[in-house]
Amino acid sequence: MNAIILSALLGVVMMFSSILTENRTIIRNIAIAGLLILLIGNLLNTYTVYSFNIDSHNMLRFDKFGLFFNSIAIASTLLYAILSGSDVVKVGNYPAESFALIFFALCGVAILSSYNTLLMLFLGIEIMSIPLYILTGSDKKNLKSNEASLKYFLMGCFSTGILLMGITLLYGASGNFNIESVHSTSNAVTTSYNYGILAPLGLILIFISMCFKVSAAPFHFWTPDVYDGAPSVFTSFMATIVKAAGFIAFIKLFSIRMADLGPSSSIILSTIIIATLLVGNITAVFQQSVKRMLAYSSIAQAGFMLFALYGNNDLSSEGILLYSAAYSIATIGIFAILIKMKDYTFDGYNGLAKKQPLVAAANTVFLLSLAGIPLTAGFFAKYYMLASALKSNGHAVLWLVIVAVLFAAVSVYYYFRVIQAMYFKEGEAETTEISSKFKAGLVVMAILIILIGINPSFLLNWFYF
Amino acid sequence: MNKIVYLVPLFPLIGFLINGLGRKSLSKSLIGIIGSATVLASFIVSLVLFFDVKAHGASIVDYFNFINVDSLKVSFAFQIDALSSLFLLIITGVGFLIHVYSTAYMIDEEPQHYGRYFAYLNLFIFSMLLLVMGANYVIMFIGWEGVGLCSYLLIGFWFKNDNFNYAAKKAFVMNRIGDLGFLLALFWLIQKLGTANYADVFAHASSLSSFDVTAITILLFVGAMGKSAQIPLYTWLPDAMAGPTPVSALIHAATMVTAGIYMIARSNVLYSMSEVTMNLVAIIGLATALFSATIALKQNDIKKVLAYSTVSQLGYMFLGLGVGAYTGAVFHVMTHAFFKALLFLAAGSVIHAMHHEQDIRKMGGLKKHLPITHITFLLGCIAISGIPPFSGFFSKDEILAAAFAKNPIYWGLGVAGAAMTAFYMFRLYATTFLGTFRGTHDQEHHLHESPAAMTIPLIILALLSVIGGFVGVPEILGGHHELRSFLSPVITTEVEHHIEHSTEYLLMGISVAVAAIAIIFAINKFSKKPELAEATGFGKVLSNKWYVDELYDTVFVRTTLAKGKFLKNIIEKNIIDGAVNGVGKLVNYSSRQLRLIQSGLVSGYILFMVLAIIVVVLIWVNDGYIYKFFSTLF
Amino acid sequence: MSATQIIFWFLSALALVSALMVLLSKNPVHSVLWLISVFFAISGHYILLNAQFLAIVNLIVYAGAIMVLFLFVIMLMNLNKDMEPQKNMWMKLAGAISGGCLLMILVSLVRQATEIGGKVAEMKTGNIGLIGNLGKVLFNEYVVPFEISSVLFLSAMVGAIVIGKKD
Amino acid sequence: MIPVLLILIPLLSGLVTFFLKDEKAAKSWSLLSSVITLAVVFSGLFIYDHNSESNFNAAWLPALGSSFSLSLDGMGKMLTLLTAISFPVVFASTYKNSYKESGSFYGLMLLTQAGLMGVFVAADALLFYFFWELALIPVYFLCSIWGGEKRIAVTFKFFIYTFIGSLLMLAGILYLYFQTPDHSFAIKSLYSLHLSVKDQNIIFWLFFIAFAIKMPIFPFHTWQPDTYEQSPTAVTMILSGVMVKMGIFAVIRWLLPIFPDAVAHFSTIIIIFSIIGMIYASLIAIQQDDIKRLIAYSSIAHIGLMCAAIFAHNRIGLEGVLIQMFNHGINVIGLWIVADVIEQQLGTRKLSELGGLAQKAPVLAILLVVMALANIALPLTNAFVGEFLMFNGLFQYNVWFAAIAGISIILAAVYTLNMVQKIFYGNTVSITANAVDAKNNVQWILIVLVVVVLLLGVYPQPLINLTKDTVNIILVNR
Amino acid sequence: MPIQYYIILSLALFCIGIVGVLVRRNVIIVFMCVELMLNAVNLLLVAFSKMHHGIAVVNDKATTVGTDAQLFVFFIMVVAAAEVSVGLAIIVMMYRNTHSVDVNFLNRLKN
Repeated sequence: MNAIILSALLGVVMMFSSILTENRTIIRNIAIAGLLILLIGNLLNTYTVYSFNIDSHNMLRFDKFGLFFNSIAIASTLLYAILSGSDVVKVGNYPAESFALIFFALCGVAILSSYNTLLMLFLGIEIMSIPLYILTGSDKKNLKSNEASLKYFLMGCFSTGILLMGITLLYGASGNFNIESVHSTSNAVTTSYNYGILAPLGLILIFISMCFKVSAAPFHFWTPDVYDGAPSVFTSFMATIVKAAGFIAFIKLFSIRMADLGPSSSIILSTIIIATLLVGNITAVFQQSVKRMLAYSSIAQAGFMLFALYGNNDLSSEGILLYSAAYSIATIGIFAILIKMKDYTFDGYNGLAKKQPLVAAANTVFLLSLAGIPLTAGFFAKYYMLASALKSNGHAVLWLVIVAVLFAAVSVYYYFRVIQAMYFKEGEAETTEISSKFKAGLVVMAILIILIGINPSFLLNWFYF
Repeated sequence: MNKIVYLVPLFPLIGFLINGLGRKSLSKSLIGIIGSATVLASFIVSLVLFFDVKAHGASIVDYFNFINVDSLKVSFAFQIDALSSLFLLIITGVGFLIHVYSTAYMIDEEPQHYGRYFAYLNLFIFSMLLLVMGANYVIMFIGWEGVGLCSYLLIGFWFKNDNFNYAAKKAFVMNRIGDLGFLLALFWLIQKLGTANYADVFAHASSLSSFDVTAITILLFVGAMGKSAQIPLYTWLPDAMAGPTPVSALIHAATMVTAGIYMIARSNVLYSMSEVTMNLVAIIGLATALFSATIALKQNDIKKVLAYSTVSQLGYMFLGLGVGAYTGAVFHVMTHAFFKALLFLAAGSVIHAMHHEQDIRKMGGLKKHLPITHITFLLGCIAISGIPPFSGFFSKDEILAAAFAKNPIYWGLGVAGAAMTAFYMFRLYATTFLGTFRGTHDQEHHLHESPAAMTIPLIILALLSVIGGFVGVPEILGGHHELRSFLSPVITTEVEHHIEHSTEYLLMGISVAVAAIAIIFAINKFSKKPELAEATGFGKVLSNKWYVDELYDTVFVRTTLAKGKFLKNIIEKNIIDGAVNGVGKLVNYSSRQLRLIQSGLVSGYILFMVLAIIVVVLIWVNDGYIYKFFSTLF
Repeated sequence: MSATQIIFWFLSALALVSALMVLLSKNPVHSVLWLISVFFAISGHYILLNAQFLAIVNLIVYAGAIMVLFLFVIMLMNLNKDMEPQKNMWMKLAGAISGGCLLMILVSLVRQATEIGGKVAEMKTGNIGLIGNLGKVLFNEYVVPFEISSVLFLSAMVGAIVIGKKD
Repeated sequence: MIPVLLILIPLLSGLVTFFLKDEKAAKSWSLLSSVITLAVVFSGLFIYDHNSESNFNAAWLPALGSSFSLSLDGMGKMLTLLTAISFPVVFASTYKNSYKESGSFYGLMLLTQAGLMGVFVAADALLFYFFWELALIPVYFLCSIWGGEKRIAVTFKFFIYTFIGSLLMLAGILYLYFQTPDHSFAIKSLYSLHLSVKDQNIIFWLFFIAFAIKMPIFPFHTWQPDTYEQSPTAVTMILSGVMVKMGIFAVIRWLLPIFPDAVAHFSTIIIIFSIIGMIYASLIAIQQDDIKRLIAYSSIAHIGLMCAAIFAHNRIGLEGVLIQMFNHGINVIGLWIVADVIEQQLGTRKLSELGGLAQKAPVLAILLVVMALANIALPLTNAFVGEFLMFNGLFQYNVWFAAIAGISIILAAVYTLNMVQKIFYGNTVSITANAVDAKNNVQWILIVLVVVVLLLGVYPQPLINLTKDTVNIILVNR
Repeated sequence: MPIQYYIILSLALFCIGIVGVLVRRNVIIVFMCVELMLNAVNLLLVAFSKMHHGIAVVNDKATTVGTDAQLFVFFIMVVAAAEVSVGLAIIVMMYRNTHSVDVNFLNRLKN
């Protein structure tokens, strides 16, 4: 509860701070301080200190998993604010409002990590999404930003409609909005129709809408355009924290309800996983802009994260946390560097290693992590995903794992194009000014990634603490 | 006596190391002395061993485990018995003479190349000694490849000349083809008997099936074909004449090329068990003898004639082996070593005198300029022609008699070959030494007899060529054939042929008479009017060696190269690498196509979503049949 | 056929026809008006189902506020003409067909759904739709989502300002 | 403790090297470090040759069932010895070469060494996978930064190719992990697995493709010639001398004992492919004009034989493979050193542009000839024993396979002698007219290698004894 | 009325909304069609609410079953209102920049 209330309050504080000051640095610092408070509040909540004791009538349930994810999301946002905060306040004329919207979105994230009824799921998604529509369009003079915002908004509303229809059908079948399945103790599943028709149909629609939110193919179409069109700082936020929150919501619901779909659930899921991996990885190969490549790569990463649904065991819940952390840190880092680049194409990175060796090295670590190379956090993230799938399904899922690793190899292709540009090609990579604080931040993040990569329990021990 | 066995190969090895490492610092004379002395030392030790064997019989000296894996134990061991001690004497004895000869022959070389030459020569002696001393097939194989290497190095000694290099490479590669056969035979033995030691192999040979024996012996024979230049692997030997002449004498006449005979004689136990192989060996040997003799008829290079003669004589030896006359073959190895080394060295003396001119059409009348060379060469020619009582007569006769006993046709063809041998040898002799000098004035002016270092070995070898045959005088001529009794512990499966004495006399008479007629004919024909024009008609086919080289070039060399080119340019580049790159291109292509779906139109996106919803619902409606289908796939 | 049924069928037909007309009208203003007609039909259904609170809210919020906002924007943009550029025929066809297919599949599935076979919706009775009952529940059990939706409004407000304000 | 040192010394000194700006310092430091590693290996072989010293176990990821456990058996000792020898040899023989940003170059080299050592000592599948990748990534950077003209594309192909393989292996490792009763990656648990035949037949390929790409065997080899050609020679030496052994090592350590049925089931097909590769690579080698490519194809042919002999799956063949791994490493490094000397001095690697070098560089000529002879497995060079045993093993498996594979020893003679002839024999040409003999450091290194070649050729038994225990484990586990 | 009728009615409205989103190019009308979809959902929710209430009320006169669905409808309306305010702001912004309300007019982001 701390996180939800604090983030809403801090959003209001940010709104007011715009009245009090026009100085963007101060606004940024207020935001960072706010995030710090938020993080502390959430950590306190994790270790049973409730600042706000409100009976939500079982609409929200705060478990360790959700709270821990919250911490990851808030900490990631904190890192994001530290690294890219100065860029956030440069976008548009409303620096404080941008941060306010980020706080509101975080409120949605917190709801999504703790919802216990479909109503809260719906509200959480909306609270998270609406600020994003706005942030996407916040570069008002930029037609790309306009376009992205419009597309995001229209498709987002459409998927909300699908979600609501799903919820309604589910309600029609069960008479309540609880996420727990009333059938969860029933006998062995033999046909898909065991649970009637309305409930599975509703679940399918919810499933599709969630797929849309986490940009799983073929519901991913908004992702490249929106990520590309949105101001880069906000793409960074959307592609990491928001996306991870979408996954948490997805998993929270479907780790319980997936079985209600009957035996076809795994074929539906694997179809979607393969489609996502295919679209994400293959399309990323031909991109010329690093930003757009990252958009497609985020689709590809979503394909891996979907494995958590397949596994649905302790490994998958640990894994999705690890994945969120690894993916968020790496992507925030890459975007932070991207924002500093004058030219977003691959060629724009040519020769960066000569001009900014430290930045290039950190960027390499982030890219290696995204590619899932051992000794980086990304490796264990992918490892957990595949392991969780293998653990519960064994033999039948092996082919899916093989397909996944082959696509992981494809992903190396486009991630390493950036490395090649930085290290092996001659060129004058132009950047805006890079402060030493920024570099220090990058180094810290790179070290974090390597630490998790050497020993993931570094992160996961917190989970069990 | 066992304690000194290791000295035999050790001396040449030391010589190799000293000459090899010190070739830049040592003086030429020192190099020559070291090179020759080490071989002489080996010879002396060999003599001691020889008499020891004669007195006390064979012995095996085991030094260390060379390879010891599981049940396979190959030890580095030497076996000194009658056969090997005889070969030791031939190798070190003839080898020593040739070393001495070389000190003079190669004197014009730069010091470091001079040193290199002697190092190679010593290394060769070392390898050859390993070959014959080894107590198992593996050690024999080590020597076997070692002599091949030295042959390669020495043929290509003058490495500035690319033709010589090609000849060297050809020799090595052809030998390797044979070596593969040897190796396979070796594996076969090891698989069946679990050992490669002669003693064990022969002791357990009877446990081998007849198929195994045939396979093993044929494969071994393939090895012998390569090393001893038998059809079809003979073409390297004439080309090997690119090396310095003493090398031709030592390696390509007296010692290395007889390794095949040594091997088969050594394995006589196995060979005698397979009639098929014996016949094959005889037929190949005979064919080689005749075939190369025909080629020798029309060659104009003094060394080429001798080379083909060597091939032909080796064919005789295999004929002898094939008909079971192992002793005869070994006997012929010995006598051949004497007279062929002599002939080569004498030829070398001629070439030396002629300033490296080798074409006999530009010689003639050398009799008066090179008296010692002339006499010794003549003696060699008589010996090879098989005129009694020269050494060649006894050895060749023994083979022919055995061939007759086996099959009179073998004998008939053998005699025809002998006639050709006599003919081309005396064609060579007459063209070179008789008549008038046909070279340039400059050459004539410089004609001179070779120095003593060259003539003394000639004389010694001539002596041996003359008397060498008396160790194997057959009983019908009143001898005891001491060689046979000496070798009998090793060659246990000698075929005893029983021919009427009268028949045998008749056979001898015929072969001698045929040879004599050929000699007289040749001298008459060529001493006055040597054949100077290019051959025409069938003669051209012969002088072009039946076009075998061309045939091989087309059939094997070019196709191999073409295959390589094909594989490199077509298969590798387009198919295999093409497939690998094709996957990359496919990904790239599908990337370009797939991104077109991302049309930028919201309604298009939503249409895809709606279709996907329909598909997902349909999959669900399908009640998991698709799932079941996939799960049965694995 | 009882009066309830007659009203039901009438309202349903009205809703469907009006919805179709939303699509088919070329003039955006007409579309808005047809949509308002749909909302009225739906509100009628609510009344039929005795959900009076929702019926009123629907009229006030949707027909009253939201649609007026729409109308306002259309007028602002001066779009009350047939000015929509012609869309690709194929796209229209594909859209109609796929929408139809989806409807067909969903309806056929629903018709097979045995778990709701024979169940009926209570008409005209039941008091849960009354404002008093709803209010009690809303401010007791549903106070958390209620408060949380204020965050939604806040952010929508901020958004409308950030986006809509002319710089 | 020995295996830990073997990884730590190069790892830490490699990290230090990154910060050495001075070229001389970087060189000397890395040479020193590699010599120390060599000394540690020797001490492990001769002084601290106890079980307790060659095994190490520490907790790493207990939750995942993986531990940081290392162990040195005979094969591991031999290959760590090879690795430890290779690096000082490479550093010393290329001491005179200069690299831009040499600190990074040597740092990455040492990291590679750490990775290689790790691969050879890892006794835990996940750890093995880690080191497997750790060895790959520095090489990727080494080749891409310091390589030839087409380095980026070529190295990238190499990287992706091997990476696909290792990812498949990862999937296989994971699958095996869930099959173990105690959910563990430890090699012991994997060895005691009794997989169903169906499982084996699938997972076998996941592992084998990874190893086949690494070795590489036909038809997975096309990355290799390009990569060898484009990499800086120092890296090529490591790649072909040590890195390809990773593949063979892994087949022996991780494939044979775990999938006995699949090995029996697929051995024929794999041997056939290996043999096709041998002949194929040999024929192509004959046609090569570039020294590096020639050696690369020659290496493919040799590796093909090793692979075939492994799958012949008998003691003699396996023993042959084990000692040949070492011998091939030594020999091929020797060949590369000569190739590097020629390229550094004359600026070309084209055989058609060379000739007559023996007159100018007699010492180099002799040393190369010895190396070349070892390459064609002449008796009394080290390679003979290995090839003899391998062909023997193959022969025991199938006569015809051995006979056909044997053709490659003829072809090997053709291309190797061709190379020797075209470089050294004949008359000098304009490029070689002013050539001089190899520098002292190269000469001495080569002499050392030649001595090793001959010593092991005459007395190979120490290597055989060293690896005997491994063969026992591999064959008994069946 | 049988619940099936309501389901089919609202599914029909829902799908008409979807078709509208697909076939219209005027972004305002597209948006209106989305609203139509939401209303279809609302109708169905209310119908289900009454269905469940009707079932429960047989046993317990004072049951509040079904209230939650009606409140859900309320929240949907709340959210829809918020969405409309943001959505129309975005549309107005786009119109200001491009003077077009064609949903496909802005098409720079693709491929």
